[in-house]
Order: sequence, then structure tokens, then C-alpha cells
Amino acid sequence: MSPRKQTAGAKTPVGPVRTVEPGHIFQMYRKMLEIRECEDQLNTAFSKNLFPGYIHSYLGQEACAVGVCSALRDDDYIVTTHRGRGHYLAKGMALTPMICEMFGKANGICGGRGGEMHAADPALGILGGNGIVGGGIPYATGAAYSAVLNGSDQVAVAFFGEGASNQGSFHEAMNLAAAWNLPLLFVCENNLYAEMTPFSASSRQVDVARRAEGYGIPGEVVDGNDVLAVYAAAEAAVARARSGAGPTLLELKTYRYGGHFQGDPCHYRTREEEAEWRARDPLIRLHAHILSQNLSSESELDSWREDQKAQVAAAIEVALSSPDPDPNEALSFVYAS
Amino acid sequence: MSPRKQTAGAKTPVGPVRTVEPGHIFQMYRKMLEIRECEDQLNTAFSKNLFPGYIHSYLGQEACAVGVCSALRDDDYIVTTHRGRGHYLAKGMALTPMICEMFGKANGICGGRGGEMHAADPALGILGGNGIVGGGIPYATGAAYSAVLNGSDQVAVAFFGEGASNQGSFHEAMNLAAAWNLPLLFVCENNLYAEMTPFSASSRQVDVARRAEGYGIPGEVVDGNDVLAVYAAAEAAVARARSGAGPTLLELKTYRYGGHFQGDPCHYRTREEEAEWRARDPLIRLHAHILSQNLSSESELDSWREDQKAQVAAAIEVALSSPDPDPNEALSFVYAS
Amino acid sequence: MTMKNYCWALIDAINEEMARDPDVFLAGEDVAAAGGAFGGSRGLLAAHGPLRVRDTPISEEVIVGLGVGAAMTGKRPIVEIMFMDFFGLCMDQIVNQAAKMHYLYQGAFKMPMVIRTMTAVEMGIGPHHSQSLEAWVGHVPGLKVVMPSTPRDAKGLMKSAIRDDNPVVFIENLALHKIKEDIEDEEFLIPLGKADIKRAGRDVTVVATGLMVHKALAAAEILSQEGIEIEVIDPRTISPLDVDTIVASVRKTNRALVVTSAHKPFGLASEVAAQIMDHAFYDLDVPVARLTPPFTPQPFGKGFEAFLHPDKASIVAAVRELMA
Amino acid sequence: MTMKNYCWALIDAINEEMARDPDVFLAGEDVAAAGGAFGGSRGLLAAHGPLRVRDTPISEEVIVGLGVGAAMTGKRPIVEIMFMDFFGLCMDQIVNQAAKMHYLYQGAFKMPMVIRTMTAVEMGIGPHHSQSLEAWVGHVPGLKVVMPSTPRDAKGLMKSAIRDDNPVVFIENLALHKIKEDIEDEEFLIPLGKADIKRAGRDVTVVATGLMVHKALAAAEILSQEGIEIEVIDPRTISPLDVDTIVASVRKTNRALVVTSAHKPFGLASEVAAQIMDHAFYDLDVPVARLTPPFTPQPFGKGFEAFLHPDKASIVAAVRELMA
Ligand SMILES: Cc1ncc(C[n+]2csc(CCOP(=O)(O)OP(=O)(O)O)c2C)c(N)n1
Ligand SMILES: Cc1ncc(C[n+]2csc(CCOP(=O)(O)OP(=O)(O)O)c2C)c(N)n1
Ligand SMILES: [Mg+2]
Ligand SMILES: [Mg+2]
Repeated sequence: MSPRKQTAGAKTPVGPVRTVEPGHIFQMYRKMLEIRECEDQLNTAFSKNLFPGYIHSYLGQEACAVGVCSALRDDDYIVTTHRGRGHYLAKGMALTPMICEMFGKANGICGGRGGEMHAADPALGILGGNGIVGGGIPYATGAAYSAVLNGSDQVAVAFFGEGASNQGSFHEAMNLAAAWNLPLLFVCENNLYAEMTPFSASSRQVDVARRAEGYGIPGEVVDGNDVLAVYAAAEAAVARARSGAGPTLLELKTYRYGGHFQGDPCHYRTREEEAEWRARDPLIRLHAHILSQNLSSESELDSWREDQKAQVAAAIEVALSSPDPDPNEALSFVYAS
Repeated sequence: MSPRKQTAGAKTPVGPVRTVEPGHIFQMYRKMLEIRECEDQLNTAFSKNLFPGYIHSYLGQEACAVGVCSALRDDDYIVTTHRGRGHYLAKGMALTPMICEMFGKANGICGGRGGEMHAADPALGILGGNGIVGGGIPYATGAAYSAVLNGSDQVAVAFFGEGASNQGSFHEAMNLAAAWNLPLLFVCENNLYAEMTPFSASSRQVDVARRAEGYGIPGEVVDGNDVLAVYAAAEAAVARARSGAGPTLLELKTYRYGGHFQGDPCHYRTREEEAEWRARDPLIRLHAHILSQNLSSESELDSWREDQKAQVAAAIEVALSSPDPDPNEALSFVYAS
Repeated sequence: MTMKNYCWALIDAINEEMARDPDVFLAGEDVAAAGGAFGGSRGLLAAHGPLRVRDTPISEEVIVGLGVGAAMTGKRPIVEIMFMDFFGLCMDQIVNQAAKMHYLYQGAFKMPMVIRTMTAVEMGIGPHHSQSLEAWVGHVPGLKVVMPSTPRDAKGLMKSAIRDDNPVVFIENLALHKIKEDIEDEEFLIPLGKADIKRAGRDVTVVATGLMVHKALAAAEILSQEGIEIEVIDPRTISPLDVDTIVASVRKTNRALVVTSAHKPFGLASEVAAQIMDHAFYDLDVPVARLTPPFTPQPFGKGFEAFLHPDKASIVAAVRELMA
Repeated sequence: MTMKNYCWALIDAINEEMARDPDVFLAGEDVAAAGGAFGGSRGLLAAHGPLRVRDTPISEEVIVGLGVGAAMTGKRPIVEIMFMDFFGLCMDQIVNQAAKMHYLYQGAFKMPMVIRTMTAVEMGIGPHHSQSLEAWVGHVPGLKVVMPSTPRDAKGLMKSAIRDDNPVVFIENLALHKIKEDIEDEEFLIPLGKADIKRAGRDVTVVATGLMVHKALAAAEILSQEGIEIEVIDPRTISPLDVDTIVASVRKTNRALVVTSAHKPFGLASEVAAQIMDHAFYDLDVPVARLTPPFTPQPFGKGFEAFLHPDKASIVAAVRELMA
């Protein structure tokens, strides 16, 4: 009944080395700039107490969201976490309503009720963030199964951290997706820490990707700070999923520059480690790549950054001057009628 | 602080091929006979409606419980499942109170309140059965951690089925045990079916043992119908755990002769498959081994079987003539005082 | 009219809805090839094929998650959790995901899913297979909770649950699987949120769910011979709870008893008592009585269960006391 | 006497009990090296070492399981589930394992474990970090459930919880972490199952838990100026619930209000109302009133939360209505 070919067994993916169009590279770079600026400016705004709640910064991980989402179509699905802004933007969520949501404003994409950990856009296949670590992974299977039932070639992506890979939900979802051969990408962004706990303290296995073997599907470790590497791995995995060959686990090794949340003093890691990772900055690397390949000029790249900076600043201005939601709104939408 | 040596990384266990003392082999054979007779006669009694509830027969899997428990001491811990009678007996639970419990009698080991799925004996480290598939695995970690805290060299064993290996609890417990290097054996009895569902329908990975890799610990597939092979694998894993080298996952390939519960018509499998597995019967194999090695005589082995048959029959007689519990007893033991 | 048992009435409901709407599908442990561990989905695989009737691994959390994601993306899943006792494994997906999606995203996602589950109370099968935990989900906004007591109710409510755009926890009762009733052959629905008066009476309002409805009806026969006419109300859905029907009855009878298989503290009995107090305090001649099993786990064995659970005799006694 | 805040009072309690009894240990996410995600275990790692204060993976089900198995084998674990909102991931271990072990095996295993958890209600951090789900565990036999509202209660109750031979769900309140109180330097315990009269009064009994205790006390000041004296009762443990203290108060005041952060249906408010009806129906001048947030998920943001939750003003209004 399914239009997909059912292929059994696991093969380690070896994507063909393909040249990516400059236009596509520029898009990725601009998207990474947008995320970088968004996170930078939100951090500053948060430190000035301009909005409530928490802020789980995505700074440093930009290549992960952008590399993966660049391999997706608008009608593909993503499910994300408490650290979801990178994914929202990479999948195409409009900047201003997203930022207004972070500020808890009436014109936020969820009317301010979702806040920092929850945003969604059905038209773009963005199926929400989560306050529950690992809470999104199970329902990504359902989105993938909708695609199977519809006979479409859509795919679904579940983003999560290495800390979440210790949740039972990860295991159950990996196993179901593998057994049912679902068009689902599991994307683990291993930023080395879960709150204040290093992965080495919570897992004996260093590579989350090695867990794929237990489900008979491919697992791959990717440099999560190299957007082109992420894109290539995601593209191959997406192609496999679209063709009916089932799920893949990608582990993107990366680092969060900030603390777990803005304000965390990061006592649990060294300044040297932070500096090492800063040296592998995903934007600097793509910047260098673009220039070394003569795809564009320094001044053009600078102008893009200024452009994104201004757009984010403008969005924050909008958020600051936007009204708070009418509290009475809290009573609506409990049930669909 | 821990007296155990902490060793990192995973090695596939290769136990030295060791000769097992005849006396030990005889013990294993007699224990397997006890379980076989117990299961046979309980099935018959259940079919005659002599006791209530369900009966999840252990027939065919005897070598698993006996091989593993023969590698344990009285002060080691086990945690088991809905199909736990083999483990109870192999770990030394007295036959009559156990059978009385199955009959729901006042003199059952839990006063009749545990019934078919729940029995325990703290003095023998038997920490209970379970009605929740996968429900025992998490708390086996706690028993193992008690041993670590006490600086003892006790080990804990979690028994479970291949169906349970798809539960989140399996994953979380495996990961914690590996990360904490707990003296814990995970023993998966892969009898090919979970209720009416073959493992192939619920897992793309054929071997549960391959899941160990994801936690950085050894995983081994063992012929679960060869008690000496099970014993050798368990002994090596127990030694590793006692020495502080951490957990092991053993997958024992086996088969349940009966249905999921007594009365299940087994439409979901073929009579050929059943016959194939009957040909690999664990008792017949050990019987043949004993004779081929001239360790004992056919007539002696027969006499042991008669002996066990009689003991089980006597225990069932006791159960049949034992009083039902006083229902008022249901009100006691809700809280410790 | 055709005589149907409770189990087949449910199968019919699902079968009809699957035929009516291609977006409906069923997934759970042993629901497909085996036709349900307790026969609750016989014939559905053959009728609707392996994609729409599908066996899952033993993974309760992802079974519910599958439903959540499918509902968000346009399907109408029925996901089965074999026993309600296993809710401890999947409450996160039910409560934090399914129940809150429509609210959080301001209706951007409809959540038309049914979580089909079962209680096996009074079947003698012990502590992990006989709990009545409906209060857990009744406490959570965004969920609807259904507990039918008759074959016809089971069918009509299941059809409504499948058509509802909210997550509905549908709790069937294994002890009722074999009871029979004549059911019309034409299509019908029973609305969620509407109680049913199973027997009219003037003296005491008896609110009962599931198995207890039948015990209350049996008690009614005995009491009737003594000249006491109880009105037996089955809320059928405990969330939303049809307070109006209950209160209207109490206004007439001035006395009420609530009988449940669930425990008393934080259970339906307390909830109904509190609602009656809210809306009919001045109509009450005596305090609302709550009849439930004592606060213990369920031991194995029917002897213990019969002792612990309300029955005809204890209902009769409780009603007599209210009339004294 | 030393001035202590609620958070440090809890740390002191655990620290003292760990010093007193080598079988006590603490495990949970970020409890060791980080001293607690919200500072709730600062200093304990240094004082008691890495085996007795230990960080776990993000694996709520096995965190509770670790406690279950350790308790069965002679330890006295404190296992931490960072927020009560995560109970959906570990209810099976709490309810089917921890709560039933002592019962099922006829006391063969004691279950001395504390499940330390937190509600962050009214901290503005959204639907997955601010639920008040105590009713779920209050509904389950075999568990005790503690919800302290003051630093001294928190300390004395935590010490009792650690010494108790049953599984105790200990729910702290993040919004109260910084409130301070003078606490005696000598050792003391506060028994589980004993309510505390936080303010004596003659006119209306106000039963409140957690944060609501403080709001009720603030309301009392205002009402007192109007000549209305409310008696504020904090049950402190909701299972077992100290019905006697509540009922004795209602016998005197003839009026009662229950105020909770938890939802109304199947919640503490309904339970207390039903209990008062049971034991003091004829003493009531008016029905027991229940003041709770409306039946919605918790949206993000303090504006919504302030709107939804009972506060001083709504308590004052509810009491005035009871007196009208
Ligand atoms: C079920 C659950 N447990 C614990 C938490 C608290 N918590 C929030 S984020 C976090 C760390 C998550 O780590 P990881 O998955 O690696 O994601 P990262 O924050 O590094 O992006 C924890 C423990 C939570 N929100 N949900
Ligand atoms: C959490 C949970 N889900 C489902 C069930 C119903 N159930 C009982 S036994 C069983 C199959 C277990 O299979 P496996 O783990 O392979 O053990 P086996 O019965 O083969 O020994 C199922 C699904 C249950 N008891 N608990
Ligand atoms: Mg991380
Ligand atoms: Mg099996």
C-alpha cells in the first residue's frame, strides 16, 4: 500500500560529494547570520530584563539547524526542543512574530502563550518546541507516519540534544521509526552539555550516533560546525527517507557558546574549551569558505550581516512596542469545538 | 570511594572455555527438571480450572533462568517479569510457597496477593516479578547501586523479554548502568514473540545484543537453549561485574513452547517452527551431554525426573488443600508503620 | 436491531468510522494480526489493511506520540494502550503533548485522537491490570474522558470520540466485554459530555460509572421491592462532566450516592460530591455518600477483589442509610 | 534561631539526615556538581562525596527506579525529579513499583524513599514547568504526599520524609524558595499527616497549600480589618490528609473555602470539600467554596498566570461571599 520501497537492513550512508550552488550557500550563510544576530540581540535584551522567562541560546549551533533545514522542503515537518529558535528560523518562521513570541507579546506567533519554549507554524511544517526534554521525539514519528499514510514523500525531522538521547522516548521513537521504516531523521545536536552535566558523566558511549546500530539503521557523526558537512549528510539522509529507505540518526558535534540559559556562569567547563570551539565557529568557517572560493566579497558579506542585524533590531523594536496579550485570552482554545 | 576498579570502554566478552564440575551440572539439570515439571503440571492444573488468573508458561526457556542463576550467589539480586517462575525457582525460591502463591492461597509466598505475576524473597535477593513489561529493569539499577554503596561485590540481574527491550525503561537503565559502571547483568530472553507479535515486526535489528554498543558495554548473543553456554556467558559477565568492570547485556535466544499465556492458540506461528525448537530442547540437550560424557546414567536421570515430578505434584496437592486468604488481609500492609 | 456485546459494539464503531473516514487509523500492541489482545479489534486488519491497522512495539510512550504527531498533521489516529495501568509510561505524551497542543498553538493544530484503553477491574488479575485511574486524566484540561457502561453507549460514544477534534481518553471495561444489548442497525452517535439516566427514580440519586452502573441497577431492583426508588445516573464521560443532569436529579431526590471502582481520595466520587455541594447544597437532606474500594492496591485474586469493591449489597446498604 | 530561606532549609534537612544516616543518598539531574539546577543541593556533594550525591542522566523513569531498587535493598534514597511536570515520564515507577512493593510483598521490603520534586507555578515559565499535579499521587495508595509552604515546615517535613519507611513524594515550591524564617538550631521533626493552623480565626476556615497559604494569610490581614477572622489551615501533607484538624475548624467556623494552585476537577479542593461534607455537613452554613485556576493549561508569562491564579483579592472576595 505504501508507495515507498521497503528496504531492510542498515547501510552506512556515503553521500556523493556534490558541489553546492553558490546561491544556496549564500542562503545558508544569511540564515546563519539571522540566527546569530537574533541570539546575540536577544541575549542582550534579556540581560537588560526586557522580557520574561528564560533564554536558551542557540549561539554556536547555527550550522546544525541551517544545514539540516536547507535539505528540507516547506512541506517537510520538524519537531524541536527548548532550544528551538535556530530551527524555527531555519525552517522559515518569520522573524518578527517569532521574536514577539519570545517577549510574550499578543502578536507573537502563539499570541504570547507559548513563550520561549513553544512556537509552531503548520504551514511550514514546524510542529512546535517543547519544555520536556525528549518530549518531541515521540510525536515526530506520527508526522512521519502521516506522510506514509498519505503516500507523499514528505519527511520529518526530530531535533534534540545529546542529553535527550538518554530519555526513553528517544529509544522508543528510534525503534518504531526503524521497524516501520519511517521517513524520519533523528538529528542529535551534541553540544557536550545537558544543563551543567557533560555527556561523559551521563553516557559511557561517546558517540550518540553509535546508538543507531541497535535499531538497524545508519548513524553518522558529522561536524556540526561545518554547515556544508551538515547539509551534505542531511541531504543524503533526506533522500534516503524520501525514497522509502527509512530513518537515519545524525549526530552533529557542536557547542553552545552561552550557558544552558542566559545567566548560567558555566563553572562546569573551562575557558580553554570555550576558546577552542570559538575557533571552530560555523559562521567564520563558512565566511572563509566563501571568500577562499571567490564566491563573494568581504564587503558583500559584511553588508549581509548589517542587513540581518538591522532586521533583528527592527523585530525587537516591534516586540518592545507591542501590547501584552489580553489575559482573558488565556481562557480560549482549551478545547477545539 | 568505590572499591571497584573503574574500567572504561567496551570489550566483547570471550569467557575462557572451562570445564564445569559434574556436581554443578547435575544441579542445573535437576533445577531445569523442577521448572519443567512445575510448568507442565501448572498448565494441566490451569486447564482444569484449578486456579484463577493467567499462566505465562516458562516451558522451553528453562536453560536461561538456570544457566544465569547458577552463576549467582544467594546474596545477588534478581528482578524478573510476568514470566518469572523459572527465575524464582532457579534463584532458590521454595517450590511449595511459590506454587501456593500461583493458586492465590493464604500460604503463598505473598499470602496470595501477588498471584501469578508477583513473588519475592528478600533473603534470596529475589526482588519481585512485574505486571508491567519493562517495569522491573529500572529498579534493578537501584539494587546494583546498593551493592556499590555498600562496597560489596554483589551483582544484580534484570531478566526481561525481547519485547521489553523496546521499552524506554530498557534504554534508560542500560545507559545509567553503563555510565555508572554498575554491577548489573541485563538478560534478555529472546523467545521471538511478545504476546502475538514476532520481534521482526517490532524491531528492525534482529539481535537485541547489538543494542549494547550504544551504551559502550559488551553485548553477547548466546544459545539460550544450551544451559552450559548460558552459564559460561553469565559467569564471565558476573565476574566482570564483580570486578568493577560494569554491566553486560546477554541475549539468550530461546523459545516458549506454550502460547503467550496458557490457552493462546498460537495462530501467529507455524507448527514447523515449534517443532524445530522442540528439537533443540534444553533438557534433552543437557540429558544427552550428561550421557555422552558418562557423567551419569539414564536410570539415574530418570529417577531425578520422577523425583521432581513427585515434588511438584505434592506442592500442587498442598496448594489445592490450602485455605484461601482471609479477604480482610487485603487491608494490611498498605503503608509501613 | 442486532444483539451485540460490548466488545463487538466497539469494533463496529471503529470499523464504521474507518470506512467513513480514510484519515482514521488504529495502532497499538497486538491490535492488527492478533485482532487485539482481548479481541477488541477483530477483523479490522482484513477490512482496512496493514497501514491503517498496525501492531506497534511495546512502547507506550511512542504509541501515544505516534497519535499526537499524526493528529497534528491531519490524521485521526486511534492509539491503544492495552491497560490503563500502563498510563504511567505515557502520561507525558498524553498530558504535556496531546492535551496542550491545541491550546498552546492557539488552535493551529487540531488534535483529533482517541487514546483507547481498558480497565480490567474485578477480573482478578492483580495490581498492574486493574486500576481505575480516570481521575488522572480527568484532572487535565484539554482532554476528554469517556467510560461507557453498555454496548450501545460504547458504540455511540466511540464514534463521537473518533469524530471529536480533541484528544479523548476512551476507557473500556474488560469485565463488561461480554454483556449484550440490542443495538439499532442505523448509524447513531452519542454525544460526549452527556450523562444518561439508566433508571429513573425519586428517592436517591446514584451516580455510578462502568461496572458500578450494573451493580447499581441490580441494587435498584432490590431496593424497589422495599419501596425505595433510586435514580441511576451514568455520567458516561467524566470530563466534561454533565453536572446539570446530576444536579437536576439531586434537586428531585435530595439524596445522593456516588459509586466507583476508583479510589475515593481525589477520585470521581469526591468530584461529584463537591459538584453537588456547589449546585444543590440546599436541596440535600443528608451529605452525599461516596462508596468506593478502600485505599489499597488491588491484590491478585477475585476473593480479595470481591471483598474490596462495592457490590449490590453494599450499594443497597448505603442507600438504606441515606434513607434512614 | 537562624534565619533561613526555604531552599536552604531543605538543604539543611538533607544535609543533617545524610550526616545522621549513611544509608541516605541523593541522585538526580544536576544535583551534584552544579548543586541543583535551582540551587537546592548546594554543598552536599562536598559534604558527602560523589557516591552519595550523584548526577544522573536525563532519564526520569530510571531515576525513580534507582530509588525503588535501592530502597528495597536497604538504602534510603532521595531521588529528584526536577519538576513535577515531568511526572508523566516516571509515574509507572512511582505508582506501579514504589507504591505497591510493600503491599504486594507483605512488608518484605520497606520502601524508605523520597521523591523530591518541585512545582514552579506562577513563575511565568509556561505549560511544562508550572503544573500542580499532586492529585495524581494523592489518588494512589502506598504513597505519602508532602507540600510545605514555609522554610521551617520544609525542613521538618523533609527530615520526617527521609526517615519515613514509605515512598514520600515531596513537592517543593520554587516561588517560595527565597522566603525566610527563623528556624531553631536544635534538631526537630514535623510529622507527616499533621495539618498546621497558620492563623487562627473564628469566621471562615480557609484550607490552602503551598503558595496559596501565603496569599490566604495576606487576605486574612485585609479581612481582619473588616472584622472577618479567617482560620488558615495548611494541610502540609495531602496524603494522608489531616481531616480531623480541618473538620474541627469547620465545626467552629461553619464556613469553608479551599484555595489551590491545582485545577478544580479531581483536585485537592474537591477532595477537601467532599471530606468536609462527610464529617461536618450539619455544621455548614453554606456550601464549601473552591477557589482554583480555571481549567486551562498554563500559558507562558506572568500576565496570564496572575490572571488565572487565585490571589489575595479573589480570596478576599470568596470569603466575603461566604459571609454574605
Ligand atoms: C523531562 C525533562 N527533564 C529535565 C528537564 C530540565 N532540562 C531542561 S534542558 C535540560 C538539558 C537538555 O540537554 P540536551 O538534551 O543536551 O539539550 P541542550 O540544552 O544541550 O540543547 C534539562 C535537564 C526538562 N526540561 N525536561
Ligand atoms: C507496559 C506493558 N505493556 C503491555 C503489556 C501487555 N503484555 C504483557 S506480556 C507482553 C509481551 C511481553 O513480551 P516479552 O517482553 O518478549 O516477554 P515474553 O512474554 O515473551 O516473555 C505484553 C505486551 C504489559 N503487561 N505491560
Ligand atoms: Mg546538550
Ligand atoms: Mg518475548
